[in-house]
Amino acid sequence: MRAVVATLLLAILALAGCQREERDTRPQSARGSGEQPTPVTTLEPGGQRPPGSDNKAASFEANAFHMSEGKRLFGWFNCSGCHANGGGGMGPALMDEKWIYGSSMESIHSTIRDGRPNGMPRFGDKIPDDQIWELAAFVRSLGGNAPSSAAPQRNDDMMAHPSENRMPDAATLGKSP
Amino acid sequence: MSSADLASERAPATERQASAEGDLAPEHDGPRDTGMDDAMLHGWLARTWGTAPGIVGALSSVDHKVIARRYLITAFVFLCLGGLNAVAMRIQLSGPQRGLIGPDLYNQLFTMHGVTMMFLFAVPIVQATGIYLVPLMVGSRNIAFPRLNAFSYWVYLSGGVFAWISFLLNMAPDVGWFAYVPLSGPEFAPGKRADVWAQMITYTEVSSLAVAVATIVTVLKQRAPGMSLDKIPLYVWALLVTSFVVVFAMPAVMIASTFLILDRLVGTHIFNPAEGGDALLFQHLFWFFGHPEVYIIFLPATGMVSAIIPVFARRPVFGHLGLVLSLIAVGFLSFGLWVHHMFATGLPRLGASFFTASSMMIAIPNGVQIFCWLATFWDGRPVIRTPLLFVFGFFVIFVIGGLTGVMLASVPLDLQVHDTYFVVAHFHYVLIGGSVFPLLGAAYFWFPKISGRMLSERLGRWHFWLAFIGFNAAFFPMHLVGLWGMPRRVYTYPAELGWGNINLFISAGAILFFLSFVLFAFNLVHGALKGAPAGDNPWDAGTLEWATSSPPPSYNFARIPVVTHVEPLWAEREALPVATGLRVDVRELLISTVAEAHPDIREKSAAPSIWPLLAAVAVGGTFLFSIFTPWAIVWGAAPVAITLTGWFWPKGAPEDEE
Amino acid sequence: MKRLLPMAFAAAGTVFLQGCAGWQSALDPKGPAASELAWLIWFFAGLCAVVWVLVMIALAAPLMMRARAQAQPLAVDAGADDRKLRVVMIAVGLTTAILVGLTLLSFFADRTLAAIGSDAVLTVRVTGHQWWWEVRYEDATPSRILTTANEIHIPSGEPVRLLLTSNDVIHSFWIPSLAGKLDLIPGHMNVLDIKADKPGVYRGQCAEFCGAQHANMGTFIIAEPRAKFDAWWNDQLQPAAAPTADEAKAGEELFLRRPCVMCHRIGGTPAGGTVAPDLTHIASRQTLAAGTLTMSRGNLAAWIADPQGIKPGSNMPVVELSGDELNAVVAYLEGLK
Amino acid sequence: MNQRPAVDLSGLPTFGHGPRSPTWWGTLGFMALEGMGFALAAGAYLYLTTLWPTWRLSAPVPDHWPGTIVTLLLIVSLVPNHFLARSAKQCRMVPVRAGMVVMSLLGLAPLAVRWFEFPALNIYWDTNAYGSMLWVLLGLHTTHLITDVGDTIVLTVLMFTRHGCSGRRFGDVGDNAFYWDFVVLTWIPIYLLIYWVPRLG
Repeated sequence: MRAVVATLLLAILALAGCQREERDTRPQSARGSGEQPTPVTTLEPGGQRPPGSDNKAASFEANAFHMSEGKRLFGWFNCSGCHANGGGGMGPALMDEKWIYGSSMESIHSTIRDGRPNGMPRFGDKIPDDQIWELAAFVRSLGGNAPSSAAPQRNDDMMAHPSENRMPDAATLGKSP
Repeated sequence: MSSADLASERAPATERQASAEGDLAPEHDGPRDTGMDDAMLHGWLARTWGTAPGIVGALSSVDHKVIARRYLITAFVFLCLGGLNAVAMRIQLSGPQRGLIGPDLYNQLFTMHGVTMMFLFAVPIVQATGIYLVPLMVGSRNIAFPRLNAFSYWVYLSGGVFAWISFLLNMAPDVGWFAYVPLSGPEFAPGKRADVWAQMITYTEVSSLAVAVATIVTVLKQRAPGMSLDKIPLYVWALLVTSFVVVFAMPAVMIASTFLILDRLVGTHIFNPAEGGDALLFQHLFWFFGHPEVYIIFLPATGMVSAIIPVFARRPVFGHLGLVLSLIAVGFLSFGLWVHHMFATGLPRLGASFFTASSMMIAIPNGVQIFCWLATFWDGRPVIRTPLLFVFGFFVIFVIGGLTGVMLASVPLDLQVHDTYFVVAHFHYVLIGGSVFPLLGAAYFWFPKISGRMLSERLGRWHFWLAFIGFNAAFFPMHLVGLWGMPRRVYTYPAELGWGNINLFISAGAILFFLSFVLFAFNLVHGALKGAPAGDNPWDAGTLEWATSSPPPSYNFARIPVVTHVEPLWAEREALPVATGLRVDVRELLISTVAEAHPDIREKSAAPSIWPLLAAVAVGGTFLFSIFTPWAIVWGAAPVAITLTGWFWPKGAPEDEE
Repeated sequence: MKRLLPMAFAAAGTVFLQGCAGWQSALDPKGPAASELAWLIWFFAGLCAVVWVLVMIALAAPLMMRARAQAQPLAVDAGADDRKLRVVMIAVGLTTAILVGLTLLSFFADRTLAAIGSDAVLTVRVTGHQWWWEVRYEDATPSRILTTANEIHIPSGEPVRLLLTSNDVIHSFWIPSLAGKLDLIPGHMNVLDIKADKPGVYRGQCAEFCGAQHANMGTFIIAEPRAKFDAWWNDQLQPAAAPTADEAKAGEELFLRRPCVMCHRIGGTPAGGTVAPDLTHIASRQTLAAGTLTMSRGNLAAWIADPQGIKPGSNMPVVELSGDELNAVVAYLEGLK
Repeated sequence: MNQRPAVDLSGLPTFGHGPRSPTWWGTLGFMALEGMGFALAAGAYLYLTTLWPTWRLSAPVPDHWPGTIVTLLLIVSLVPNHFLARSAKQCRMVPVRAGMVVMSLLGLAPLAVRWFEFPALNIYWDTNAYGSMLWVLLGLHTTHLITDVGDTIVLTVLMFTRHGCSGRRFGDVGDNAFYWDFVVLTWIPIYLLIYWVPRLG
């Protein structure tokens, strides 16, 4: 009885736990480090890049630590200057269900790294690759595309919008394209 | 005291008339123990009170001794795990700039060390000792609310397992056992680590609150006839006071951890200064519990000291009343000095000085206790056996801890040593010296009663000296390194600060201390298997637990003893006066009046049941999933309600029906 | 086995001497506050030692007795107990007296400490960050307000007022050889007055657990004669020296083009990041990474190349630079005296 | 060791009411610790109010009517509760059954109104600390309300079964009534904190 409960508990936590709680701060160049040649044109059909860095994307997209780091950098790098806490301003809103270039980690990553037409600058040189992945993971969580058990919680400052871990799950609302 | 005034006449009279006019089922009756010969009596009681065979029987047991044994073993396992944490940390700190353990793991290690030692070892083990001994010492057949007692164990177990599984999954809390916000708050503690802390607290507090209530009621209502307040053994007094402190202190930390998890999970702003909250609120709540917590751990230990000393000093303890009063005084004062943990937060000067005074004041009742114990020895050379050795160790170490505590009470002085290794040294002197050494003494003292066999005296002495020397080698130098500026909770330190050698020395001592527990574990196993038979009363002690066989039968006493002296067995050497007239075919025990312990009611004690375990599973599952979603509380309500109903619904056993 | 104990204290004693000379020791006071406190510590410790010895004597006495404890435990000599009661009463009385004395003592010590900063000449705002210290020198004229990091220069012999706050988690500012510690709490402002009697470098570190790199959050108080201090302030107010050597020029260009610029500020360049230490005069500091490394070309390179190896979990990211690029950046930073 | 009979217990009753019964003391114990929880939550609320010049932090005042109705209902329920306790003490089955039914209903009624209290607070828990504390206090008391009503209903059913007519059950009924008094009593200060303290600042 007790053993059953214990093992059950273990199983549940193991599934949810390990990936969510990992905290490696060194760049993982070993896994495909997203080092792709800068494209000639920044226009991309559907915004889908050829895979190759997906295992890296996977290691970031559901990881609580990386997402909260992304949230910190989102503030530090003043992304809100254009995207106003994800609500949108000069730049598009990140909290709604409209993803011009798709909601996949890869496309958000390349959006930040290479920039996009109509004003999104390219940060490829200015932000280390891992931090771009962290930002991408956080941006996805803004739209409710991250597991709520890993998505960032509220900050200790004025509340702009409900914290990311309380976003309605995009999948259930058919947000993601 | 004559038996005339013990058999109270008035109570039944009114009651019969009440039941006469009320619509009651006719009184059932069954065989009584009056005039029954011992063999037959044993047969009846063993059948009535015994734990059913088989795994289900074992899981359904409500025998306080069975539950207590499980508690003790589990708590000892957690002690070893917490000790291993400490050893790992000491290896990392044994030299400057060691690279064995990174900060991420180290922070989990010291958090788990603190959490395990405080919530999974110290509090449970002192309460467990109480669960085992209090019903025996007050001469009752079982603890009050035995099913609640069983439930508390299962909740405690699930909480501990939960915390340690998280540790294995690299998601153990890494914010310190105090988990200050904002570090443990929503912004700076990503993932579920801090939530694990918050919910683990809830588990363990639920269980210790349940035990506290059961203990209080056992002491107040289930004392043997004649055990008036002035005849209650000091150990029982200590447990009573402790339980009251638990009842009033533990809710504070539950509130704190609930606020924390609300902030993290549903985005409340209780600790968010930008939206009207405040970070210091958490510290106030935490330490309002945190300081009494120290006395929750320490007071039962003083009870053990008060139980061991008279036996080896061969006289009743000196100043019984003074000791009781100082116990109560400490219990009260412990709520008046939580702020001395917060002097460095820059509180108003005057307020701080007030808490200096109150913190100094609590040293007075503790002093009274020390002096009374010392005075007890002055009649002649005491009989030196291992339990007494550990009590001496307690004096040597705890007095140092108490005195450095006086240093910490001073605001300005505290500002230099607060959060340094000086404080680490101080509270290990207080908690290990003040609680673990008495506990070890108690282990040697009561092991014969629990197991029926003696522990090896020779190994015991080796164990004592190993522990004593290891402890002092590990913790005394910490005072110095703290004054030289080494803060707590650092995973490494620069070489040029010159803390290397002394830390190496400390680590060596720590490992020595850990080895002493390995030796102890061996002694326990060896004693349980090969120890010399103990007999009922190997130390010729005076309190009631020694009046029954070792180990005690499931029903504790064939007949309920009648108490005529604070050390009944010393007062009644030829024949122990007993009370007769209880039924033997159902679990009937004696309820007595609060102050005078007049016999009042023959009440049924709850029969074994599997439902407490099921309820614990339901509650535990609810807590577990509530770290992922608040809705878990809603879903969890159903199974919890069902299991609790199943628990209380009568199943036709006479204990439920009559 | 019991022989171990003396050894323990002997060993402790030897390191003790070395400890006292430490530059981060409460027992090696270099300012009025710390001296007051060191005296207080010694006094309390001495008194406690005396009390402890007395208790131990009272405990050991019965062990020396020839008379065995009686076999009949209830045969207690009432007269003896009355005498004991008197002794215990006296002991309790003495305890109370001592405690009252100590309470008053610490109360007055507190008053003395409070008096130190009454005539502070300089106000410095210290803000805690994970895991470094932002230091801002307040001044009436905005142009003289100065922001630096981790190292606090003060004029020796003059009281300085520190305003302590934090903008992430709780930290605690502690320079053992100058004063007791005080917490930096988000949403609160604490005031700590310090004074260094003689010029010198006094080390301290964060004393409230603040996360992964709590262990490597050091800070320094650098006390200098007034003239030297004023000169330092004026130097620090200057914008960064423009690089002359080609390598350094390349370094500056890299600094502004690569991630460095996102977080760090360098006065007189477009680099205006405020979330990480100000590097305008980094080369004039004695240490790197909040007291973790001493300032040197090698350490600069090491820190930039592998910050996560030196301070795992810190917010300084790993930036992929080639060897030449690394050298260039280091050369540039080295020039920022 | 040898024994000599000294006291005869055979004449004692098999159950007692109120302070004579351990269950009553257990209930008291749990009241003590839950009351402590309430007190600390209220303390935290008051602590925060003192930190800010204007408490309520520019939030709209809560609409007190639902709360006031709950308060009145609870106070009214004390009367039948008292009678129930008395007939339980006298072990009279019919009035006890009736009383239990009444108390179940009088427990459900405030619970129903309680549903409208949350929107009446005019603020969400995640707007600011003031809103958080309001929701916490209200939620804390609601959990007690729910548990006690559930307990009452189960006990009511029990009293209509064959298990009903035993002294123990009547004792349980008495303790249940005792606990209801506690639930009502704790509500009064919380009601004032939630609806009237914000009107001061």
